[in-house]
Formats: sequence, C-alpha cells, structure tokens
Amino acid sequence: MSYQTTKDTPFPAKQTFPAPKNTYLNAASTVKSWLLTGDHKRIAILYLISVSFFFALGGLAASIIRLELTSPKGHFLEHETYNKMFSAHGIFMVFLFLIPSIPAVLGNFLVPLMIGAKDLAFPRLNLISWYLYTTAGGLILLGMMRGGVDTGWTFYTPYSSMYSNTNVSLMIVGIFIAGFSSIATGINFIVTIHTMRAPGMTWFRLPLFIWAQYATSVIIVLGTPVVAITLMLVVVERALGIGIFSPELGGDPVLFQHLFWFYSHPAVYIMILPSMGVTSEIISCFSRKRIFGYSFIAFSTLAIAVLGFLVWGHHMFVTSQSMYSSMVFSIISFLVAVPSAIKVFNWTATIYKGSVELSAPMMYALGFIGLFTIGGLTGLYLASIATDVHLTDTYFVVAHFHYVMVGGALSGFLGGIHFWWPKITGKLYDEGWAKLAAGLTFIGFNLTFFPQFMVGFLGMPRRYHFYPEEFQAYHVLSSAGASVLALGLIIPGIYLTASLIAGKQAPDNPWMAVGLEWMTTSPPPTLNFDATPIVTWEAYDYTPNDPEEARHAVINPALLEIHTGVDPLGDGMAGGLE
Amino acid sequence: MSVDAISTTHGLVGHDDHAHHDPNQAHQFEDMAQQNESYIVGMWSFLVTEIMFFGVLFIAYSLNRLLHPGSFIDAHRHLNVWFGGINTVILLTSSLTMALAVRAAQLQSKVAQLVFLTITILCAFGFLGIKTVEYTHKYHEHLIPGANFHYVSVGAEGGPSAEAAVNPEKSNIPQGQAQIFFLLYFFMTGLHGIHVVIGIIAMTTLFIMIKFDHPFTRYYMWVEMAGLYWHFVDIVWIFLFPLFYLIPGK
Amino acid sequence: MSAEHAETTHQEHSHHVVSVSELFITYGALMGLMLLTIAFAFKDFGAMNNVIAMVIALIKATLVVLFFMQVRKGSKLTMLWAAIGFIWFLLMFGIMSDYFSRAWIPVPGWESPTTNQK
Amino acid sequence: MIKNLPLMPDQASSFAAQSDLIYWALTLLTVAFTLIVFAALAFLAIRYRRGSKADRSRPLHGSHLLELGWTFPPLVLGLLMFVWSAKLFSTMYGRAPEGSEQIYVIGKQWMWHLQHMNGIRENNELHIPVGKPVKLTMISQDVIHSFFIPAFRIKRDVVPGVYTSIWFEPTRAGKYHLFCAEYCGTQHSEMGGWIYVEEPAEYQKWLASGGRRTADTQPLATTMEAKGLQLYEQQGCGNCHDADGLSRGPSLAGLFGTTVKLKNGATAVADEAYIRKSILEPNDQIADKYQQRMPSYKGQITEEQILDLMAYIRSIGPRPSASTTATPVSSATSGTRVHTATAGKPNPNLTASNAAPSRGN
Ligand code: HEA
Ligand code: HEA
Ligand code: HEC
Ligand code: CUA
Ligand SMILES: [Cu+2]
Repeated sequence: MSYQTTKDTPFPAKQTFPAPKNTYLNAASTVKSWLLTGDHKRIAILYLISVSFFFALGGLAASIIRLELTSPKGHFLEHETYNKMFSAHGIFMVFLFLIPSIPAVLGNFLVPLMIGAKDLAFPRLNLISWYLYTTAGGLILLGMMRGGVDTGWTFYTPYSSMYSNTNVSLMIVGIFIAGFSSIATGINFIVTIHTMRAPGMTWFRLPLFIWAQYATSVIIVLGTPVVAITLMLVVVERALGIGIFSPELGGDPVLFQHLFWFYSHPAVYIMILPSMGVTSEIISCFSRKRIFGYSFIAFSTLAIAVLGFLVWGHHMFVTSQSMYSSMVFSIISFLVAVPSAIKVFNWTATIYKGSVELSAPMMYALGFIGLFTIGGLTGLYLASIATDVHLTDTYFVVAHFHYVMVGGALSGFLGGIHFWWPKITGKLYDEGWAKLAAGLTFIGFNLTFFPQFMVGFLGMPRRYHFYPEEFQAYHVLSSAGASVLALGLIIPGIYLTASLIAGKQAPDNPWMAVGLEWMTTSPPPTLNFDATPIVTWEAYDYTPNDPEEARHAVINPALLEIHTGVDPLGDGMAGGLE
Repeated sequence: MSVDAISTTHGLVGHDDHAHHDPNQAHQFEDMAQQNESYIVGMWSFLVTEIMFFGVLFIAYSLNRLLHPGSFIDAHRHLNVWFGGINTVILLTSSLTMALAVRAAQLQSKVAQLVFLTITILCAFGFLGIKTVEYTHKYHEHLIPGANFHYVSVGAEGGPSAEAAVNPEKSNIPQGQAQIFFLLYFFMTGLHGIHVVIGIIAMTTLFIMIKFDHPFTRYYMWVEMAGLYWHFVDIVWIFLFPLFYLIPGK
Repeated sequence: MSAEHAETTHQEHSHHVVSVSELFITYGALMGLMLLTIAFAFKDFGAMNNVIAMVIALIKATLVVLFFMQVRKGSKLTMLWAAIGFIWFLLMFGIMSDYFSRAWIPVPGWESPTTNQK
Repeated sequence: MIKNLPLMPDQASSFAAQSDLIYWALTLLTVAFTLIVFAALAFLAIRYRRGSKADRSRPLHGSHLLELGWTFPPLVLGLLMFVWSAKLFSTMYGRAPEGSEQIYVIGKQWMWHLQHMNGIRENNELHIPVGKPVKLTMISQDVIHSFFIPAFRIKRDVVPGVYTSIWFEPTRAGKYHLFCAEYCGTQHSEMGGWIYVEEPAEYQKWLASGGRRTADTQPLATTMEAKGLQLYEQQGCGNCHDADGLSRGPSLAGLFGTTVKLKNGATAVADEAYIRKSILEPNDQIADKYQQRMPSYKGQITEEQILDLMAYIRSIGPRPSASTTATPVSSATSGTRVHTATAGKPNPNLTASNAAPSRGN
C-alpha cells in the first residue's frame, strides 16, 4: 500500500480499520435489492460490471484483429469475418464501453457524493438507464450472435442502408436504445448538478470532475438524439427501400455522414472530458496541491464541449463536402486544440512545488497526460486538411484515436477506478501489482500503436484485411505490443477482483484527499452522508508543503462535522457560510 | 439557506422518517422548491433532446427539398390544406386548454382541471381522427412508402397529367423522390402522432387520478409536466404544417 | 440547495399563476398568425416563400414557449434550457452550408498556378 | 524483415513534397510539445517527489500571465498550420490546370474502372505519362469508395450520385499502389491496383498499342464520343433535342460549359453534374422557356453510358477539338450535384467566373 511504504504515512503501517456498519453494500443483499435499487451507488456497480463485460468482448475482438494482421494475407478469417470483427470491436468499445464508462460508473457513483447530495435527482430514471443499457447490450449481442455486422462502427450509407446484408437493423436498434440510456444519465446529471448542490457548494467550489460531468451531459443531451434518429432512418430505409441516404433513389449519402458526425465528433469529447476530470482529481491529490488555474480548466471544459459541436466536418474532408466547409471545419479543429492545450499545461503546472507520490492512480493520470498530448497533437495532422487528404482512412487515424481513446480515456478510467476503488468497495487493492500493471499498459500501449502512425503515413488503409507485404513488419510490431497491452489490462482484472475477497478494509480517506466523497465512510451509507454537508472550502484545498501539515488540513472543523455528525461550533452552520 | 434544511437528519437507510415533509417530496430532495426546480429543468432538458430528435428530420427535409424542389412541390399537392389547417386549429386550441388546465392545477381546482383536461384530450383525439382520414386516403392512393408505393403526378391544375395517368413510370417525378417526400411526411407526422398518443395517455392517467383524488395529484407539478410536453407537441406541428401542406410554387 | 434554487425557496405554494386573459390573447395571436401563413401560401413570393413561412412559425413557437409554457416567468435556468435546444437546432442547420457552398469557385489566387481562367 | 521498415512513402507527384513538408512541420510541432510536456512532467515529478527536500515555499495556484503564455503559442501555431495546409488543399481539390489529361473513374464493388477520353479502358490499372497533369472525374456505381494513391499524397472519395474530382501531376516514373480507402464491403481490402507512371515516349507507345499491354482491355476501343453518339441515337434523345427534331427540347450543341438560365430564375453552369442531373432528374432544373417534358432516364442507363453521353454532348460544343483535351471550364471540383440551380438565387461568383457565352435559347 502506498501509504505504508512512505515514511510520512498518517497511519501506522499495520493499522486496521473497522468496516463501517451501515453501507450501501450491506443495506440489503437480495438480488431484488440490487436489480430494483434506486441508489446511484448500486447502479454504478451494476454499470461497472456490465461495462467491463463489454470491454472484455471488445478486447477479445481487438486481439483477434491483431492476430490476424500479423500476416499480410491473414491466418484464419474470411474477409467478411474480419470486417465483422472490427465492426464488433468498434461498436462494443465505443457505444457499450467508452461512452458509458466514466459517466455511468464513476459519474453515477460520485456526482451526488461530490456535491453533497443524497442521490441523483431522478433515481428511477437512473435505474431505467441501466436497464436500457442492458437491453441495448443484449440486442447488440444478439445481433453479433446472429452473424454480426460488417459496416464498421460508422454505418456509412449507402453501404449500410442498401448493400450490407448483415444484421444492421438489429444492431442499430441496440445502439438507439443505448443512446437513450446515455440521455437518461445525462439529464439526471444536469438536473442534479444544477439543483442539488449542498449548501455552500458554489459552482466554483465544484471539483473539476463535476464540471467535466456537466459538460459531458450537455453534449450527451444535445448530440445523442441526432445519431439515434439518423440511425433509425437507416433502419427505415432498409425496411422500406427508400433512399434519403441512397442516391439511386434520390437521396444523399453524405447527409448521413454529416448527421452521424454531428453527434460522433462531440461524442469523442464525451469520452475524453470525464477522463480529464478524473485526471484533475488525481493529479492534485497526489501532488497535494491545489489544482493550477482552476477556472481556466473549468472554462476550457465548457469551451471544448461547445467548440466540439462545430468541427464534425473534419471527418469528411475527402468526401464530396464543399472545399469551403472543409476549411471552416479545419480551422475550428485547430481552435479546439487550444482549450485542450490549456488543460495539459495546467495539470503540468499543478505538480510544481507539490509533493508527488507516484501511486498507481497517479501513474495512470500522468500516462493520461502524456498519451493524450501525443494523441491530440496527431489529431492536428488530421485537422490540417492537406495532410488529412493523405492520412485519412489510414492507420494514422487508427493510431490517433487509440492514443486519445485508449491512452487517454481508458487510462483515465483505470486511474479513476483505482483512485476511488477503496471508496467504492471499501477494500484496498495491492499497490505493487497496480503499479506493475500501469507500467505495462503504458509500454504495451506505445508498442502497439506507435508503429501504426508510421505504417499509416506509408499509406496502409484502415479496415484492410489483406495488405501489401511491405507493411508487415509494422503490423507484427504492433501485434507484439498488443499482447503486452493485453497483459497490462488483464492483471488489474485479477488483483481488483482479489481485493474484493481478500483485500484489507480501506480507511475512509486512504489518500488524505479533500473532496466531499472522502468525508463519508468507505463504502458510503445509502444516503451518502449522516447529515447534509455544508461546504466552506474551495475544491482541492490541499496544503502541501509539508505532509505533516497536509494531514491537519483535512481535519478541519467543517469536515469533522460531516464526518461525525458533531457540530463543533454549535451554531448549526459548521463554521458558517461565507 | 434555511437552517432547518441542514438540521434535517436522515436515518442511514430510512426512507420513511421524513414525517414533517410534504408527502410528495422524494427522499433525495431537501425540500419542495428543490424538487420543483429539478422537475422543470429535467423536463426542459428532455424537451431539448426532443428538439434535436425532430431536428434531424427537419434537416433531412430541407436538404431533400433543396435537391428536388420540383418533386416536393408536385408531391405536396397530394396533401389537403384544409385537413392540415383544421388540425392546426385543433392543436392550438388544445394547447390553450392545456395551459388552462395547468393553471387550474396550480390553483388546485379539481373541476376546472377535469374540464380542461377533457377538452384537451378530445382535441387530441380529433387531431388523430383527421390524421387517420388523411392516412387512409394516402393508403388508397398508394402513397405509403414501401412496396406498394405508386406515385402519380398531379399537375398544377390538379389531376394527373394524361401521360402519367396511364403509365406512372413515365411520370416526370421520379418515384424515388416522391417516395422521399412521403417517407418524410409519414415519418415526421407519424413521430408527431406518437407523441400525441403519449400525451393522451399521460393526460388520461392524470384525469383518472384527479377524478379519484389520488394524493399524488395534490402535487400540481404532474399536470405542469404534461402541459410542457403537450405544448412541445404543438410547437412541432406549428412547423410541420407549413412545411408539408403549404409549399407554394409552380 | 444551489444558489438558483435558493431564490425559489419561498415559492413552494405561492408559485406564479398565469392570468386567463394572457392565455387567451396568446391564443388569438396564434390563430391570427396561422391564417396569415395560409394566406401567404396561396401567393408565390419565389425564394421568400419558405422564409416567410418559417418566420411566422418561429414567432408562433416563441409565443407558445413564452406564454403557454410560461418560460417568461421561469427561472434563468429554465430560460437557458429552453433557448439551448432551439439554438443547437439552428447550429445543426450548419450542415446545409456544405450544400450551398459546393458549387463555389476555388479561392481566387489559391488555385493551381497553371490555371488560366477564361 | 528489418530491411522492410520504410519510413516514407515514395514522393511521386507534385503535391508529395509539399504535403510532406507540412507533415514534417507538424511532426516538429508534435515532437517539440511532447518533449516539453514529458520533460516537464518528469522533471517536476522527480524534483517534487514526496519527501524530497525541494523548496516548496510560496506555491503557485494560478497565473494569468502563464495562462496567456501557453494559450497563444498553440493558437498562433495552429492558425499558421491551418493557412499553410488550406492553401495546398485548395490547389489539390481546386480546379485542374488547363490541358490536363481527362480521365473518368468509376468505382464499383470491388474494382476500379478507368476510362481515357480516347476510349481506352483499364481495370484496376492506370497508365499516365510523367509530367502531365491528370484530372480525374469520379463517380461510384454503388457504395462510397475512395481513390487513394499514397505516393501522390492524394485521395478522394468516390461517391454515388455525385461527381467528385481531383488532379495531380506525376513527377516520377514508376509503379505505385492504388488503394480503395473507404470501407466498401467484403473485398474492400482487395479493391486496389497499380498506377503506372511512364515516360512520355513509352506512354505514347502504350497509347498506340491501344493500351493492350494489359490483358483485360478490349481491342482498340471506339472513343467515348462515338459511343455517346450511338447512345444518343438509340435512346432517341434526338427526337426532342436535334435541331431538326420536333424542337420539344433545347438544342444541346454548344451547351457544355455555358451558363444556362432556368425556369425558376436561377442560372446554372452546364457542367458534368448539371448534365448528369438533366438526364436523370430533369424535373429539378428545367431550362427556361421549356416545359418539363423530358422523361427521367434513371435506372435505364448506366453511369458509364452517362459519361459517354457526356463526352458526346461535349464534343458537339462550339470547340469540337476540345474533345480530347479537358474542357477548361469544369467547376466540378467537388460534388456539385446540389448547386445554385436549385438554391433559388443566382450565384454571382459562378456567373462572373464564366465568361463563356450565356445561352438563352
Ligand atoms: C477520445 C476521443 C478523441 C479525442 C479527444 C480526439 C481529439 C481530436 N481529434 Fe480525433 N478522432 C477520434 C477520437 C478523438 N479525437 C476518433 C475515434 C476518430 C476516428 C473516427 C473514425 O473514423 O472511426 C478521430 C478522427 C479525427 C479526425 C478525422 C480523421 C479522418 O478520418 O480523416 C480528425 C481531423 O481533424 C481529428 C482531429 C482531432 C483533433 C484536432 C482533436 C483535438 O481535440 C485534440 C486537442 C489536443 C491537443 C492538441 C493536445 C494538447 C495540446 C498541446 C500539448 C499544446 C500544443 C498544441 C498546439 C500546437 C495546437 N480526429
Ligand atoms: C474505446 C475504444 C477502443 C479501445 C479501448 C480499443 C482497444 C484496442 N484496439 Fe481498437 N478501435 C476502436 C476503439 C477502441 N479500440 C474503434 C472505434 C475502431 C474503429 C473500428 C472501425 O473501423 O469501425 C478500432 C479499430 C481498431 C483497429 C483497426 C482495425 C482495422 O481498421 O482494420 C485495430 C488494429 O489494430 C485496433 C486494435 C486495438 C487494440 C489492440 C486494442 C487494445 O487496447 C485492446 C486491449 C484489450 C484487451 C486485450 C482486453 C483484455 C482485457 C481483459 C479481457 C480483462 C477484462 C477483465 C475484467 C475487467 C474483469 N482497433
Ligand atoms: C420527350 C422529349 C425529350 C427526350 C426524349 C430527351 N429530352 Fe432532354 N430535354 C427535353 C426538354 C423539354 C428539356 C428542357 C426542360 C428541362 O430542362 O427539363 C430537356 C433538357 C435537357 C438537357 C438540359 C439542357 C439545357 O439547356 O439545360 C440535357 C443535357 C438533356 N435534355 C439531355 C438529354 C439526353 C442525353 C437525352 C437522351 C438520353 C434526352 N435529353 C432525351 C426533352 C427531351
Ligand atoms: Cu472500394 Cu473500399
Ligand atoms: Cu472528430
């Protein structure tokens, strides 16, 4: 355990902690009490299980893809099977894993805790959201079992609407429903964050994770309906043979791409913003320092959400899109990079004069910053129109988005899971294994995807089952890296599960962090806090110079009251509001 | 911030010990004001998703009208302005009575709520009735997109051109384009119609509950929610009407 | 318990109730505007046809939002969310700009050096 | 296998070097910023590791100066890259130079069909001379494909229903990959072929042999115009369009490239897109002074036949010699299917740029 290895640990190394009596986990234990729960924390657990399941499936597909690509003529798959494999990979990873990952798991668990509320505004809607998600997952699985789809995760028309004779409709109905599940979560977060903050929890005292969830929810609410109905039109076209997107019948195939990316570009920010929020929490906690430039990070979060809606056309530079539109989309894509840059630099500056502990969550967070930077900067090659003409639809794009989605978003998710694992489960995982896994993931990841930049620049198109021999060396490298990466991802699955069974009881605040979520027991009680907390301090109120001091910092009277239910000042205001 | 909000303590798992609360208040809220605001903001953000939902169809419509102005003008002649117009009047009226019903709910007047909800529901049925007549006509004219679709062009003067009447393949309007018009027509009015049906279900449920003095309905917010939803349905029609029934031009 | 919501605390049972006359006046205006659209539709204003129809529809929608849905008396937050949907819908119309600009000529001076425009 | 780690694709077109320059500039930017971020993270994390003796007095929690300092460089550098890149892009996707070799491309699942103006057809192969600009006008018969020649740094989607076009000037003889870069179904990864860039003399030889160096091309083909004329007669276009016909329709002589007045008051340039649409969807752009009477030929003729008809209509233009060279006025640089003709108002840019005679019939 990290705090056991550092000499300035606030707890004696062998100290054990009693498990809290009343937690959301032991409140009731029937299956029904889980499946019909309204508790945001239980729903988060349900989501964690289902999301991991689909991640494993997506990873399985990825492994098959990598295996197949070690030879220029494949090993054991038919063309069609290969095509179904990357489609399945993309659909599982994007719609069933990454988009719900942080919001529905960590967001669900933490939003009420962090703002000091008892639950989300609409607990039943929250539960419905999970059922929609499982229904969607079930339909998509059914589709996969009946043969899958071969359209890619982008469902471009007219291939998907007129030509593909795979299970497109079933798959789309699944995604449609998954969309409603995210909308439900999004609406819930927006309302909760607007109306249910604890007394004293002003907008600028919110943890940046909440800002990130808020921005994400806004994107979800504004964008998801667009892709839902667009995909539905594809189903109608398939069913009736009509062509809004099919030129033979008078429609326009590129309209589909416009509508699809109008959602799906903002969707990439649905994936990355929550990770950025997680990173802000972890970086400042393990540097024991207030986040640098709080308001700049908060506003760049909103700026990314808004600007993100104005760049969808950068996926369409080489289609029949007008040159002028392309230029506008290109310049705005360069502009979106600026708020991202602001965030990267502010995180870096946070460490300055901090007191850095390289714990597993911190390793993931630092990995996030580094890999997101590379991924983001390679996004600029694609935002730059002339180079995108060459690079689009090659492995360069594949490498770009894996850097931001795996190196970035997935690292953030894993970092967050580790950071809040003691809070969520009340158990401590094995820090040594965790650091090893974080290191392996970082190395394996770069080995897997860096060669893809190079082979992409050479001209290797994506979604290719067979490819010219001169590209083979890079593919073999990439596949070798993928096996390291897979190892790095399987290990956490093992030690996290092990910690549930044999892990030590976690203290309420193992990291000495200052967020409200740490002021309640681990795991928290059903209604989160014994009394409604009153917030009198800024977010990230770390005083880092000296770890000794840091320990005192968290034991301030206001926190004590929440923690113990005792009001030290006796005025019912716990130190008073400003 | 009121002090009693803070001193409110809850049992750890107890949902039942908020005796001094308004019975309509859910456990996760601190007070009714918070709950009311949450409901309104929640409803509006839901309506935002609805706007984007219909928005896609409006864009598909605009692009296809831009691509095929001729076909759209020709095809829209198959729709009857009077049916559309009367339906507009019906929906606008129902919107008024819905607003009155919300007002009655705020004043907790049972009779007024029942009366205005009834009128609103009747209007909704009237609207659907007329739509059914229209859809039936389209069915007989083979204008339902799909296998049986069979478009016959009407001239500006009305009635099919002599050539086209005999052999629709020779129609100047490609079948595909006309089909797109009718697909959009059925998809958009159909989706709108589904919303009307959901509205009827919601209002009828409320009607019954109010009628039997269900305690639930002492909370006016439910009628207000239904009201917001219903007005939104009205707004969609406000745009659908001119776009489908009124396309001037030769 | 937020700042916004603190303002509305006292409203619990004293929420604003709309006046009946306000509703009826709105209704009248909506009817009038509807007749106006139909009247305009029988005249051909060329390219303006659709603009006129849409402007009228927009006015009608605004009336419904402000008066029937009582956003006029709503909190700032409600106004924000009421506005955002319509704004984003218009933003999505940016899709059409692609189709409008496709036939434009290349940027003068930026086309290929050998081009000799006639 | 180690020797098989090439770092760069061949540079074989006039765009390649320019595109690569931008690529390397971006690489410089990326490396620089990545190094800055990685170095800063590593340095700070080590220096301020827990328990180190580093000075932590007066910690900094924000600084407007610093924020400005790191907002502007990315902004300015980004904008510079944009301008540089957009300029090259507008050349690539802009109007082809005059005198370009005109080639038509039809993509279909899963092959490329390429057609020279003189009638030589090739499948999955393209022979072009070095040093002469080539303009491709492309359309797909089924789904979206993408015409990609890595060595030329050029790519463009081939979309059904819309002509797209690109041009390039090969600068080095050789044999280069042609890929389909847009996913198009089962055999997407095999929908490729080769581009043969040949020295002019050799290319002439190849032309003279009727392109017979490839096994599957036909014996010396008839030119596209000839086939177009054949079709024109077969389909009875002349019944309406011939000068001595019933004059139900406008004469097509000299039509290509001119500006046409439409019934709804708009104007349109009679380019490839316009003519294609006139044949397939005549109701949407009705020539002024005519009744909409022309039947739609949709589904009755193939994309290939449309191109033949197009070549014929071109050839009966005022400059009959223009048939083998590209017609200069072809603004079909992007999908112009939806153009001003239907937008409801004349486009001043469009008309102004076209000094070609306006034809009011
Ligand atoms: C988490 C997901 C995620 C994120 C965050 C991003 C972020 C960005 N993406 Fe990416 N992108 C995807 C996921 C993502 N992308 C996916 C999935 C695809 C492919 C979809 C498909 O076709 O299947 C894709 C494809 C894609 C394309 C289309 C490529 C093509 O198909 O031709 C483009 C083009 O512009 C692009 C650009 C960008 C840009 C400019 C950013 C920016 O937001 C990045 C901003 C960040 C930085 C720039 C780094 C930090 C900044 C600094 C350290 C300072 C230095 C900065 C400057 C000098 C400006 N992306
Ligand atoms: C979140 C998004 C995400 C993630 C995480 C990944 C992860 C990976 N991807 Fe993915 N990828 C996409 C999104 C993602 N991808 C998308 C959107 C596409 C485009 C699809 C399209 O073209 O339509 C794509 C396409 C794509 C391609 C291109 C295919 C082609 O164009 O032909 C390749 C090729 O190498 C690839 C490889 C990988 C690899 C090796 C990983 C590895 O990181 C995966 C490693 C993971 C595992 C090996 C799982 C093992 C772990 C466990 C089993 C433990 C789990 C257990 C518990 C938690 C208990 N991906
Ligand atoms: C039944 C008579 C008829 C036949 C047959 C016919 N056309 Fe036409 N065509 C017309 C009329 C009338 C117009 C003008 C109205 C319009 O633009 O739709 C026209 C317009 C055109 C135009 C646009 C000319 C302009 O000035 O804008 C083109 C190009 C054209 N036709 C090509 C063809 C071709 C190629 C064929 C044969 C495959 C053909 N037409 C067969 C009647 C006909
Ligand atoms: Cu054709 Cu891919
Ligand atoms: Cu994007």
